[in-house]
Amino acid sequence: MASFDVMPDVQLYQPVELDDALNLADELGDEGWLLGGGQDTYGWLKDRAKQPRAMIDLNGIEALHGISETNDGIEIGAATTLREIIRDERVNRDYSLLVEAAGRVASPQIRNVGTLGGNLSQDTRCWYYRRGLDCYRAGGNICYANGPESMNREHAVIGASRCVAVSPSDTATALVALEATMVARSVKGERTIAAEDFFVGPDTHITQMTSLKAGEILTAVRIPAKWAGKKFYFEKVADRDVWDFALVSIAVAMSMDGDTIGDSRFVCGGVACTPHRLTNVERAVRGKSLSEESAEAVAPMASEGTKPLNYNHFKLPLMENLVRRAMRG
Amino acid sequence: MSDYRLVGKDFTPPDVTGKVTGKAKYAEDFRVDGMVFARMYTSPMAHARVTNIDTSAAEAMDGVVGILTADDVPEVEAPNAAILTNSPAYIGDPILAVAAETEQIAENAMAAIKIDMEPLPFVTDPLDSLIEGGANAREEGNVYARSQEGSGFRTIKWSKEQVDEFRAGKEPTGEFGSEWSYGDIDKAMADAELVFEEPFVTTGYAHMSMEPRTAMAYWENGKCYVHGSAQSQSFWMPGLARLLGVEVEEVVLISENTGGGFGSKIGAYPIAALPGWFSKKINRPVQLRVTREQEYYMGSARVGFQGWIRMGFAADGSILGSDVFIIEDIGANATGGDASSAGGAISLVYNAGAMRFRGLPVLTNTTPRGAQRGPGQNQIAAVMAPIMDKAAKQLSIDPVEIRKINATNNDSLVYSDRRTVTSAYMDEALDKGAEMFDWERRKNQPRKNGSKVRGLGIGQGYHSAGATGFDGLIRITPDGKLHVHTGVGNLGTYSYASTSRAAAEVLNFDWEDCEIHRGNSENNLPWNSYQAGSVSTFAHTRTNYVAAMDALRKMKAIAADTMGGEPDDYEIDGKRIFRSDNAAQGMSYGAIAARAIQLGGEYSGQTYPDDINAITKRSVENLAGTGLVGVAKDNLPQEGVIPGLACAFVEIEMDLETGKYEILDYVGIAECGSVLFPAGLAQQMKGGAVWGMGMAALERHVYDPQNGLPANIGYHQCGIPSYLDVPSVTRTSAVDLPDPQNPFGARGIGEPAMGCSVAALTSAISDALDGHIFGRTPVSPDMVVNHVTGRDQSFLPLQTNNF
Amino acid sequence: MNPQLSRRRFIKAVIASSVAAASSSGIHSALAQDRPRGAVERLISLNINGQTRRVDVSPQETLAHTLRYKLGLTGTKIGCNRGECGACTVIIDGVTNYSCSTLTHSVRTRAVQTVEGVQSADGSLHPVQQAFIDELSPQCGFCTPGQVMSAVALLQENPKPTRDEVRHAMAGNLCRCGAYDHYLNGVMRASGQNS
Amino acid sequence: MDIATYKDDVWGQEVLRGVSWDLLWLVIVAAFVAIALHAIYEAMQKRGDKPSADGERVSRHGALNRAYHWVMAASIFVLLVTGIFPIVGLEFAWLEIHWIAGIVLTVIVAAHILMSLFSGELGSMSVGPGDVKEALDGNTKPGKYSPAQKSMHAVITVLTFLVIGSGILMFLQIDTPWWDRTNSMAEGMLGLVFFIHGISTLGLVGVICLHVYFALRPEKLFYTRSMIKGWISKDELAANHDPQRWTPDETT
Repeated sequence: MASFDVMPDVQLYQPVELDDALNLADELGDEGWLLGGGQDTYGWLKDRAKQPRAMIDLNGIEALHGISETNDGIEIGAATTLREIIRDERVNRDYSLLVEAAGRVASPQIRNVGTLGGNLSQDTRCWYYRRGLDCYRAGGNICYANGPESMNREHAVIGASRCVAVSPSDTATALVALEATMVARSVKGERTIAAEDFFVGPDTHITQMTSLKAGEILTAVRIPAKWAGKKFYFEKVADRDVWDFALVSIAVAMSMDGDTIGDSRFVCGGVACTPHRLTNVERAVRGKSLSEESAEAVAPMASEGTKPLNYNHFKLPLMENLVRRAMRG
Repeated sequence: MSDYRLVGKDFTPPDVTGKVTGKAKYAEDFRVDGMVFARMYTSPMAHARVTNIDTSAAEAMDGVVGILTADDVPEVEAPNAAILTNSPAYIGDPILAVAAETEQIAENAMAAIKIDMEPLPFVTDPLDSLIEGGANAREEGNVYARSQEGSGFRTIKWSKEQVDEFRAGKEPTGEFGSEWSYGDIDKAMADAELVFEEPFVTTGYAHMSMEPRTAMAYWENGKCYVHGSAQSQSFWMPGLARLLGVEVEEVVLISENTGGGFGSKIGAYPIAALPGWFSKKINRPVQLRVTREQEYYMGSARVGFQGWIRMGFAADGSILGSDVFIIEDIGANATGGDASSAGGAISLVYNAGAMRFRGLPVLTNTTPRGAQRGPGQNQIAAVMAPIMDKAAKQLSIDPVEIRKINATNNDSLVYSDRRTVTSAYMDEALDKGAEMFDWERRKNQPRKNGSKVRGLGIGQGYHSAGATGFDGLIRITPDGKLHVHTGVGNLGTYSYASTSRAAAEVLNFDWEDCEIHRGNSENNLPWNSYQAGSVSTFAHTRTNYVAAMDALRKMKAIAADTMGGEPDDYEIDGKRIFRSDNAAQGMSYGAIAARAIQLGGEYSGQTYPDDINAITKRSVENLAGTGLVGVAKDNLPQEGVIPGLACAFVEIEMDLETGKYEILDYVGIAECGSVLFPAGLAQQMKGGAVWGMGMAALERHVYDPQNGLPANIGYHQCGIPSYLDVPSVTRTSAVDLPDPQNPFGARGIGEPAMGCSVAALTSAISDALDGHIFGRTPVSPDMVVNHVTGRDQSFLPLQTNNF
Repeated sequence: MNPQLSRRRFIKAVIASSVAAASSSGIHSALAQDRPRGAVERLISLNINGQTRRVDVSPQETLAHTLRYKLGLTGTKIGCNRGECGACTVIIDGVTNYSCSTLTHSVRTRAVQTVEGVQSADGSLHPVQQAFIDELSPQCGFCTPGQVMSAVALLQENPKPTRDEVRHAMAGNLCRCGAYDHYLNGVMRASGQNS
Repeated sequence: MDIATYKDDVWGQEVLRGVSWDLLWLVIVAAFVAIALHAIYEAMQKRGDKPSADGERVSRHGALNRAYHWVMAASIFVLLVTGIFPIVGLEFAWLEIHWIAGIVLTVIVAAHILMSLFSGELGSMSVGPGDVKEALDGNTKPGKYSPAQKSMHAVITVLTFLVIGSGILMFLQIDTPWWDRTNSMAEGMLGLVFFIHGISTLGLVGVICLHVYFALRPEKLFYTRSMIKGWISKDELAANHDPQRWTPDETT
């Protein structure tokens, strides 16, 4: 096997207007590669595991940058870096959940250039897939990670369908918890997608992580005022505290009425191909207070419906424990 | 404490400035005219035979300069690693290389090469090979045993029942490869108050030095110039010459800086010779930049253990007997010896009364293994620490105390041949550590806080730490400078510099007047030891001492010859040699050097001792007539084992809900004789601590047994500890008692610095979990969570190379 | 790709394209034929360590490659070429980046600082460099240039960081020798504080 | 246009992956071209009056056989939709529906075969050398099934066997409520199975296009009615069949 390490020939476009980027994306279709911070790009290209014809660098497009207020919350441009988000005063004040999640992404240098859009759209880290194997996700007819001897410690415990890869994004869990809306543009116009529907599983989209179609560009993320300043909890358990992706993570947003919980969103990362909402927990915590007692009562629900693989049943108690910790307040 | 002027004092090694400015050159930083770039095609199969190679499309590409295959390089007898092979035995085994005008073209060419291969049976876990019907990693057999009687392949199989029993933690009854013992092990166990058995696994993992083993080579005037990433300088020469098929004097090795080695670059490795062969074939300089993934494949890895141990303790805590059985996962190539070293470490560190060691090195189709920082000693250190804690608990003895009871001291006899030690002060090290760590207070403090629980751990590390018989070579020039020629190599321990100061110390030179010659075999370097095995401190304070003493003898002889009297009438100070009874009558160092040149003969290197190595001889010949030459082989007396020892105390806070732990405090104590270079010692102790933390928690080989694929091929997957995975401050100190067999009292420390760390952590993990012994490294968060929640672990008992 | 369209629409955009080619030998790659006829700019100006450098850069080229292979700035090391080690860290407009994972074309208008540009004009060492020497921070030294860059960028932004802030700011730089403690000591010393 | 696609196996060796789905468009276009040609040809033929559907009726398809047909048709329809739509870009969670429909098809086909073995229907549907002669001779009227109908049935039978056989092998390779996947089949073999499944699916797409077309042709519509209601009129019988060769039951 050839072991590749340098960038192969790829064209590069650096548009400064969104329309130009959209036209390019439309024309290039599947052969185009949208470039944000590039931290989930160059590895694929250097390995020659993905071979797009051209990269469309979105960083020069002013319209994709920045954090602005809207009538209902805030809008973050897709090319805004995680560094900018982490340092933004308003996001810190109202949506610290996102700041915490973004702060646990990879390493400082990666957060310095990594964009929100890129972090949300990044591909799964399944090591078989990353090796460039022709698995289901790569358009093949087999999943190497789901065999009787497969090394699948980091893989899915719920929502798998042939492919057992998991969503690696830390900001995705936070944004699903915050009921964000994704804004996608193409030459045909704009469409908005609820964060929950933005991330797609292998049962419907085995070769994709998001519902973006070829030619579409994620331009912005809108976070509703509904969750501004609410009670949040974020935790990510990974082997190393730098670089590593979540074994299991949790992002929680809770609307408190005095001591009792009203609406809430509990979202686990690292357990399914999409951020995984614990709707049963959300129902169960309504009307409860944050306490050891309610933590014990709802924690076991976290792992309901899971089906672990050979090496990842530890994720079940870990999911339960993270819910337990969120509920202690 | 010494009252030396230089030895034992801090200084700035001359190469540090280049490192912080970026001027320090590593192998890949060199460019020469006409140089082309090579890339390797490595085996996609775990075990296979190459049946056809079609490079026609690649060769037709513009910019492709040549192809090198196994047919172009010397054949190597299995299971030794070859430069290139047609019988790959692991995924990543190099099959061919392409050279092109740019790296990108080389890779384009690589993509156009078609290699047909016939897959062969493969295996990734020694027990899967050992079980009847299991695959053999090599067609020749599944065991490669090295012994004094001879080394060779064997095929050893155990019945399913034997494997199952072993997995169940029972004493293995299957055939083994080698054995040694001392004392009466059966009697020891019968006499013991407390006897228990523990199974254990230590998974192997990659060295992953920061600098991949890049090499560049070209031929000029019949010599092959190799820019390599070498852990040793002179020690590389014979092996490199052999790999290139030339005489030692026909090779020039340039290795000024090496981006880490940790045992993986001790001697010349096959791939370092690839550019030389390639350059010869295409008549262009060739640089082979090894990629990170390839560095994983061929950059060596720690030997894995699957073992069983039975320990017998007397009521007072002393170890009466230790019976250990270790299966070594030696990967696809011949290596090993870790297991026997581990047995030796049990004998030495714990002073076991009687011992039996049985070992079985099993080949697997995983990356080649080699020495890695404390090979064997550090695996067993991790295994032993919780066992000592268990015994302490059952015998109601303080964990520090039970270690002191068994601590090696100056009277200990070690190993199967019951050898003496040069000196050993583990007792003192434990006392010092306990005091610095405040053990007495901490052991009584509350442990549990919510989901978090604290654990205390103590670890002990050991590696033999010295070698003898190498050469020293120094020179005083008429400008009054001292030139120390060192072939030690430079991988960042600074021992090349700190040992060079021994010569300056003997000759009363100011450090500013000293120049070190190194990093290029054309710099007239002596035959020096490998910079590994914690040996260079001991070995090269001695070589520089004997060379300096030789120079001093010559200076006195020249002084007597020039100014009258007997040599013994003279002494040195203030860069002068003068009569003891009349300081005014003397000569400057510069003058004496000039006089040495005039006199010639042995004084300026025209003649030299017979017993020095041919490499040293050539260097002396080149230097002859340039100054006063001090050259000698280290024939100083040496007897017994030279132990490098260390202990560590650690406190962790483990979160039982996430399985993660934070290291709250770490204290490492070196017992390496007198301290030669305090800052360098702290570096080794702290760096070793980080290595131990990685081994304890993060690093391991993972292979998919169904298809032989490695999971952890990159830096990210290998789990090298980052800033945030280790404590912000690690505290270290040293016992600092001189070893009588070194002129400056110093012994080495690099490897025990790590062993004590991994051991302290396995001990602390066990302590946090009420004495539970995982018997496994690394302990990852999933294992802790599974244990705490009463779930089975995902892997089979004694399974290895798994998540 | 319609070349007419791209030329018309990209007046404001700079298109770098695969003309291909290996700088040293003038070899043209397969993609050369089908590149768009839009503005092709391979010869670009870079602001490296305060100097303008003209250099021929292919569109897909990484900054680490340009620095090391084209500009001879070999202080920037390639440890993994994957953004997983930090040995290639450089400062771009005051912010640390992995140069192995940065396209050279994306820094055309920006100020790039490498380890070679850290010393002051008179050649004296940067306080971080001096402190790393004083604390004997480097071991093998291969990660050191990256460590220097992360520390320099941190102190530019936060001249008096706490040790924990330093630890987090440096977290994207791996050191296989495990010299973290000594690097932290160095940064604290460089900031004029006790470690 | 490729017939098959290839991929690298886990060790980078090229193996068959499956059918090239570009063929789908070829098959559909070919089927419609055939249909159009046939329709034009038929339009140019002078035909007598259509036999009347009124009057006495005879039984053509028993209730059980009609049920078999429509359950098969429904399951094949579901299988084609769930199998093909995601490939052409209409994505939905198809896998479970697909294998459940596959089980239904397999069971019903098995039952149909068993049933046919005992009912004697096998004989009336089997294609033999006589059918060729019959097809070439414009004057002979068929028994219960015309050579065209028999051929259509035979082709669908073969394709269905292939698609079911390969489908079962594929089913064994995925996680189901009854077993976990094993990845035990060699990848080259797996590719062959996928290829057979795909190519037989493509065949079915083409044949079913023709089948539906013929079922909807005006002069054949009475057959379709018979597959729904069970009967044809005596008039239709007389016009299309040789009563010597097929004597259906009278119905009321």
